[in-house]
Amino acid sequence: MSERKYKADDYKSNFRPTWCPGCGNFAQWRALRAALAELEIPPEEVVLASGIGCSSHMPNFLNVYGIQTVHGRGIPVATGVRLANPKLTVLVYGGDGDIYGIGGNHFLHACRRNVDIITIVSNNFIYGLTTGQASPTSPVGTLTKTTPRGSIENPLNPVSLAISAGATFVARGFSGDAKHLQYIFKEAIEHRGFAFVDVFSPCITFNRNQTFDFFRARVYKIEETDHDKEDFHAAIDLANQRFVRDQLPIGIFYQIENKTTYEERDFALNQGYIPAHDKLGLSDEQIEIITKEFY
Amino acid sequence: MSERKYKADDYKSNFRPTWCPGCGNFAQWRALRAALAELEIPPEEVVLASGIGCSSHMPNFLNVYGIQTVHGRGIPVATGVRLANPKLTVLVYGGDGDIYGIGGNHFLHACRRNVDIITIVSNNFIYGLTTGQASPTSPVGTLTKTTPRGSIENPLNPVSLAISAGATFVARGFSGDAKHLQYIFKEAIEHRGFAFVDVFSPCITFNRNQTFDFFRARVYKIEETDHDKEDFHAAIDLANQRFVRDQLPIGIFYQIENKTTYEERDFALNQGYIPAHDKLGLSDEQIEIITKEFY
Amino acid sequence: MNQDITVRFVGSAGDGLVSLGWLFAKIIKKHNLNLVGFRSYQSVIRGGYNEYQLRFSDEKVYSVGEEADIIVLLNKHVAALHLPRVNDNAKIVYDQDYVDLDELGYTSDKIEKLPIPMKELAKQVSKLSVIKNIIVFGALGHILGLDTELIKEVLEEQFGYKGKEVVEINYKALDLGIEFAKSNNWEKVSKKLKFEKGKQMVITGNEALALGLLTGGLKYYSGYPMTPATSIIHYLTRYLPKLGIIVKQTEDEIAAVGMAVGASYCGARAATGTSGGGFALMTEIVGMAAIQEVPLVIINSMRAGPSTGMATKTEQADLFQAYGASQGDFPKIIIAPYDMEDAFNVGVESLELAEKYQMVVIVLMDLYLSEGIATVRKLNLKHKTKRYGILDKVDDNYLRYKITESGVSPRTLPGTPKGMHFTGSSERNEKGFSIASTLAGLPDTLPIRNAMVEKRARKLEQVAKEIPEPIFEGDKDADITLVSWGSTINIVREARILLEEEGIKSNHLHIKYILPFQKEKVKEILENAKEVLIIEQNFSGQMQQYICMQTAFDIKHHLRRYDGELIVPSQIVEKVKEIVKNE
Amino acid sequence: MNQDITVRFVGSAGDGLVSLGWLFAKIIKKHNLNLVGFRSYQSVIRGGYNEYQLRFSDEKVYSVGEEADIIVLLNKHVAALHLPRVNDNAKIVYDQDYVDLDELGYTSDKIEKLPIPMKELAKQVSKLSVIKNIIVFGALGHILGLDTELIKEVLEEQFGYKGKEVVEINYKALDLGIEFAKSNNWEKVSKKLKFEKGKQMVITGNEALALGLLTGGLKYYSGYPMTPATSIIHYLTRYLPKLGIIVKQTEDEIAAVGMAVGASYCGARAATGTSGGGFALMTEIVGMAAIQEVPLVIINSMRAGPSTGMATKTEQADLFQAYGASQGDFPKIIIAPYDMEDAFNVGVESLELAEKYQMVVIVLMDLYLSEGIATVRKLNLKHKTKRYGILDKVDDNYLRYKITESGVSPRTLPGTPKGMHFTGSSERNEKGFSIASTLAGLPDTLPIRNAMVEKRARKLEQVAKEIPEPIFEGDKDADITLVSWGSTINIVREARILLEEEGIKSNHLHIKYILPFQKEKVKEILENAKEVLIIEQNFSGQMQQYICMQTAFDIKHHLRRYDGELIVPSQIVEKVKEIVKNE
Ligand SMILES: Cc1ncc(C[n+]2csc(CCOP(=O)(O)OP(=O)(O)O)c2C)c(N)n1
Ligand SMILES: Cc1ncc(C[n+]2csc(CCOP(=O)(O)OP(=O)(O)O)c2C)c(N)n1
Ligand code: SF4
Ligand code: SF4
Ligand SMILES: [Mg+2]
Ligand SMILES: [Mg+2]
Repeated sequence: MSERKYKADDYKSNFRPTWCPGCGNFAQWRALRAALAELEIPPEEVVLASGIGCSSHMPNFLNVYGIQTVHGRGIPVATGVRLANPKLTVLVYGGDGDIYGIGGNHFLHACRRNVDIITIVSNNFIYGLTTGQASPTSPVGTLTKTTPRGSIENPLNPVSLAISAGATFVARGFSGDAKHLQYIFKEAIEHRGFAFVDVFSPCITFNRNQTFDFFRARVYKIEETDHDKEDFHAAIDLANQRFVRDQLPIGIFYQIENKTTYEERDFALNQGYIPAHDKLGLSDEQIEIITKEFY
Repeated sequence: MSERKYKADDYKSNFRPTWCPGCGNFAQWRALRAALAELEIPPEEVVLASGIGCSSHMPNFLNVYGIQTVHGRGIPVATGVRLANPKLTVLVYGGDGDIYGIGGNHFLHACRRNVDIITIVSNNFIYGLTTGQASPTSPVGTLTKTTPRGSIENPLNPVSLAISAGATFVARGFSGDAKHLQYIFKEAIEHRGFAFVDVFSPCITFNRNQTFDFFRARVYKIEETDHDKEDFHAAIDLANQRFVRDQLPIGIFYQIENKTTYEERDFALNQGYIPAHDKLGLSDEQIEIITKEFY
Repeated sequence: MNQDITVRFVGSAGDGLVSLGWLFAKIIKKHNLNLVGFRSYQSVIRGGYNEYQLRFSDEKVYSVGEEADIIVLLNKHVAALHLPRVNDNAKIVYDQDYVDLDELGYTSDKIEKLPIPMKELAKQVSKLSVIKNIIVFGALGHILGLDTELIKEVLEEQFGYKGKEVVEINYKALDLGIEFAKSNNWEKVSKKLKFEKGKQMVITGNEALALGLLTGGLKYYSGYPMTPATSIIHYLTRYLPKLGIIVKQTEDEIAAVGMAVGASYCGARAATGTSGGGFALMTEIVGMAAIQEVPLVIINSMRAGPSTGMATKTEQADLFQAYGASQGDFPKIIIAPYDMEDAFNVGVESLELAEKYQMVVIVLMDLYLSEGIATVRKLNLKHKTKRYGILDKVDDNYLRYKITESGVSPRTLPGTPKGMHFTGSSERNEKGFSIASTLAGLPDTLPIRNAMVEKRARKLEQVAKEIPEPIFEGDKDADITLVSWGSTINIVREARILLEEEGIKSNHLHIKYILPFQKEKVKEILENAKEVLIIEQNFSGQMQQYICMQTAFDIKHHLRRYDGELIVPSQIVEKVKEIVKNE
Repeated sequence: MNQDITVRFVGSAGDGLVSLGWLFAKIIKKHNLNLVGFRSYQSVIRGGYNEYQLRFSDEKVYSVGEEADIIVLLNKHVAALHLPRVNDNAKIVYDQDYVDLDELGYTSDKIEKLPIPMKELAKQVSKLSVIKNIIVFGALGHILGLDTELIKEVLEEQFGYKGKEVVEINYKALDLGIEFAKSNNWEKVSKKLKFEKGKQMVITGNEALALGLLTGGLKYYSGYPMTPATSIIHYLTRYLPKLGIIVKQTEDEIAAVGMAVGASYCGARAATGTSGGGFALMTEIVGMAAIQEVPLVIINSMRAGPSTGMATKTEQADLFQAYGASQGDFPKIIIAPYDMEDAFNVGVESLELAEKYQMVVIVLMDLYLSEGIATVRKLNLKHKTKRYGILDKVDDNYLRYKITESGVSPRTLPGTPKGMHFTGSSERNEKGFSIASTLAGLPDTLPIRNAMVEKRARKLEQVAKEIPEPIFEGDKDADITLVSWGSTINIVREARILLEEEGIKSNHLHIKYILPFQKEKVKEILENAKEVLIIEQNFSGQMQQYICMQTAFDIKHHLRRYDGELIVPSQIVEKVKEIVKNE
């Protein structure tokens, strides 16, 4: 193999991760950098937007253009970035509270909108940064600080939801398998259109249930089955299997390439405009066209 | 048949509907009143919460406890009403912009929460009250004031979404068939748990595509097929058929009765407390229990 | 104004009042007259009661006027409701086949009834009932002494794209109207306006603002529909492919402002627009953009509140919502444009200030300004804007959040090699790294925090140096100083002319820049005033409170209107007379 | 205060500082001493640098103190960082097996080093390393002269539920600590406190507020976690089944406030709580509840901004966010509690005022008050609240939004026969029907709109009559008037004692009710003052601006701190001396 242009460490910032030692986020941090290096994407062409949460600290620790927004708003900000400059690789990183809780509406609409961004959710089934409350993925009965007698809400199934909402790439990873995670991230980045990856990412401080051991005992790889990832109905079925038997598929549930992206449909972007850098102001011709109705 | 306790007109307020003559909302107005009368629910025990939009004007025209909130927030307000007094019949009424657009997050979480409220969406595939912009259900290519060259976003499929998100009753009606609508509303109200009804409801002023004629040519009734509404996968498949062939099922897509409701799980409500009316303040015993940790 | 004419069309939603008013405005402007117009409508899609009032003159026109010279009643329902609004000397144009004025109580002998069977006449030329409006234009043209050829030119311009036949039908309708008025000896209005063929624009405040934004380099606009801001996105979308910019309707206002921040961070000049309810939802991100130091323009067009309030009515009651938008202490810019030309200028300026100072600019429009129409003669659409503070190349010492004297730090856009940095919503050091986690509260960190707060605050001081002094018109030693903000400027100006006629000398302080605020200058003006009257479209006197906060000057007199309708010059005159008399 | 002792524990997240501080506080309070404590921490889950400082006395304690009598260093990392904070005369307790103080630069001979092998000793009794904290308590107990039996009583109360064995281990650890201190001749602290067995509470501000809400009839609380408001929902949830109320964690803050409105509309006294970012999202619904006239209590506990800012640090910079919350003009109540007892009282009062006046009440807490701990002796938990303004029966003339003199209208709850009505977010008539659609702008409608605006505003005037005068302490003719709001009250009180000692006479105006505001009284106090100094935890002087707005009194001097740390009494003393000297 020829020498790579970038090493994983080229994407690492000088700020040391502040996560608890052993936190699942570390594996994602490594896998993401490795995937970027593998794809040879220059660090300056990567934008990573996050929300608020332990997981959302991610861009602090990366040597890319990192933007941390407010809780739940990584997706809209990333969408704006990408539409302003579709030459960039634009990622969103957030937590299960961040993206499925307060950010749920943006998630839903991003799935149908099909802007070419990659959304990665560090799903630890808990609110980490606020020291342990129930999250939208916490199973019924989970003991947390806001559910000391067990959560009484049915959890969301983000994978099933994303497929239903129209996402064109839907996958799941596990922080206990960084190599596999790297493969998924790479596929997600290469995908044309909105890509979504839910990552089982244990919070070793506040979650005693969804631990590394818990997942290790249950995950299996979709690639090793005969699942057809282009089959919508099969994907939905697979996503909902975890209600049926106690096994958790990881890998790519669904991916279709035949849907045009938002960028391909947009009237400016598909003409090659780049809003971030185009000339400012109006040309004489434009002035004439847009003021005609006032005369 | 014995005399009914209430007539449909008992649920009608003195404020005449301000909708455009011919608007699809009229049929829902009638069907809802008829369903309430049929179920003999006293008007004072009905609360209807809405958002903002043409459709959301509904509670103005009903002689029940009506509360119009702000755009997209009917569901949380209704949830609060119901949890404060589970003896009431609590409905949410809104538009496709209201509940799938700005209110999407509440819709998502209401589906999984399974509080026993009924959410009816007057889906006219357009923003009516703001005089005709694209809505989350507008098909690609729709010409509106914000998409004068055709909408470029893939529409949401609310039925598929609701099933994926965990709703226990998911149905669709059509304003061109008020009798059928009445049947669905009745079933929805009688359902134990969160019930959701999407209603094809033509906007005769701003929507030239999803007209009464358009739907009349396409709808067929699920009850007249061999669809098993308790089968999750069959329901999802049926919900997604409209992408396959140009036919639109109306009726009940999905209904399960074996899921406990939020109220049944809540630690106060399942003991019979009624927050709206219980005695105020703390008993001596309560004081002792809750202050112990401070001594 | 020596001579001006006010025409009021009264109809229902569905009577085509918007296009009727617009077309009439175009006819007037074609005669090189000046015009102001406003449609007063309701939050219903069909039916209801609406007015479109237009006032025009060969001199400057200030308000839409109070008394109408001509009132056109478009249906029976509104005719009945309109009676209390009818003034003496009005000519009432109506369709006698459908409206019986006597029965409705229009019995005053101070009014002149001008029946015209508009529908019947319309049928003679077309099956389309809207053609009756052109019949009316013909009749009005006759009594106003307008030039038939100029009217026809307008009709040609408007309907030409529909084909020659349609234009001909319109011509015929026009002629029928003129003929009818002539043959029924309709008397001409007594006021005489000088006119000639003219070429100025007629435009709404929102459109002028949008044109300003485009001229100021707008590349990204996101919004969620909300009256009275919606027409901005409608206008921008109309010309999308030719503009090469992104205009995005989003799932909600939070996404709208979030996307604008993303686009702006990336280098695209970006704005979003809404009204108070949507603005409330945006406020969290106002503070975010501010601490991130990402340029951002937010338009809040105020309407009558609170909450959904009266969505189609005007008010100026979101001042403190804008001032207090988002938690914590940080600088923002707040500008309230006052007329079409100014809205255009603010459109340009807001984007430039936002980029130059990496700040949030809130543009406070109000419904009257957003939706009102007026003729304008000079919008500098060829203004050449330039980029501010963006580095193409950086060295290893690059600090995105460098503490500088001006408070503005160097900035790189994504894509720039070596320019990578972290932009967060937490407090930071000069590199951008968060000081809210492992560095928080450490003795070394406290000065960094202070320096960042102060650096951001310094930017506002810089802006203060750059903005012009408050608008102050009239003699220093007037009997009274009138204070206003936003769209009421011209209503106050008209009142001053009327006061002058009554021998009362007034001057006029108008606040356009709310933040930064020209404290000293305003204080000086107020302290030198004999009496001060502040005029606002709200209940609690928000600008009055705000001025007191900024200057410790407690304005004594106020005129406030909060029923959703426009303040009229005569209200001001009356109030001033009361004050001056009581002295 | 004659005698008081300050102990500071310094450790990392993960050192169990919260429970350590809490337990130590319980030991102190068991001796019937008064105590104030505050944990200064960072937004990280493990590691980092945190302090827990506690100050106690047999008299009233005001601030958490500046200089520590005893500093306990819990690990090497924090020991290194703590050095600049070490004061003369401090006793430094540390584990010599892990921390080498000399190497870290603790070389001053004005400090006393008290090495204790806490980990080693802990191993003698348990495998759990946290037991080292009890060892430390033993040693501290010895030098503080505490009563071993009382300490053991506390340990029994705390660990009893874990079984006798655990309690015994703790006893042993305690004895080991005492023994070690004794046998190493640790000198007792020179200050002597009188103590006896006592029974008061030690509580955080949030818990006191929550207790107040429950006492005030809280039946529904919804929230989305956000520091520093989260502990309210944690506390309430803990006792759910016994309380018979609903506590709901929602998908976001919009849902939280929306559900609270729904529950309250239905009759359940309801509240929600958050911090600035979440409050921003709630603001749209603030205006909604206000026009609907649904009672609503919103707690905003302020932290250092802007935006995510420094989430674990204190600030008082959301005043205008609260004042300007939501578009349009409408009345709201804003109250800023100042200590634990007051937080309790405000908890009761806010729910009562909300229901009585059908208004929105915003409770402005701040992080120091929310998370600080203190001993309290009298919370009136037996207060009997009653229902206000709810009709069980109505006749056919019932008008939900009747125009009344007080502004408060009769109200029925869902379920009440004949009480059906429409509650909207648009402007309305007395029946509740919207006047924003077919009635908008009609001549008959304008007075209804005005009447509704005025009716709502009158409610605030009623509230103004009911609230007490501002807190004013000290002699009228003092050399200087100190002004404060929120949690700084006791810091200012302590400063006044220190000033008194230096011969400077001061008095103290404290603002608790922000809206309605006691204009006249505040103005009078300020105008009578020789000098005025306002003390705030923010950059721009929000209360100073606000007071100027309300009274046109421009306060001359200010002391502002905005690095996220607490203002300390000595800062105030210094500032006052500067002012008084310069006179
Ligand atoms: C508007 C708003 N609400 C609440 C918060 C407080 N908050 C910070 S992080 C967080 C949740 C964290 O959970 P998650 O998103 O799952 O991330 P994790 O820490 O588990 O990685 C919350 C509620 C906030 N910062 N902003
Ligand atoms: C926060 C907020 N944003 C925007 C609006 C403006 N608005 C009113 S109704 C509406 C959409 C109406 O569409 P839909 O919900 O589909 O209802 P319809 O009128 O079609 O029945 C919008 C955007 C608002 N009232 N509040
Ligand atoms: S609290 Fe949990 S999610 Fe947060 S850093 Fe620690 S282990 Fe990771
Ligand atoms: S605009 Fe459309 S949705 Fe609204 S009332 Fe008219 S027909 Fe109905
Ligand atoms: Mg999480
Ligand atoms: Mg709609």
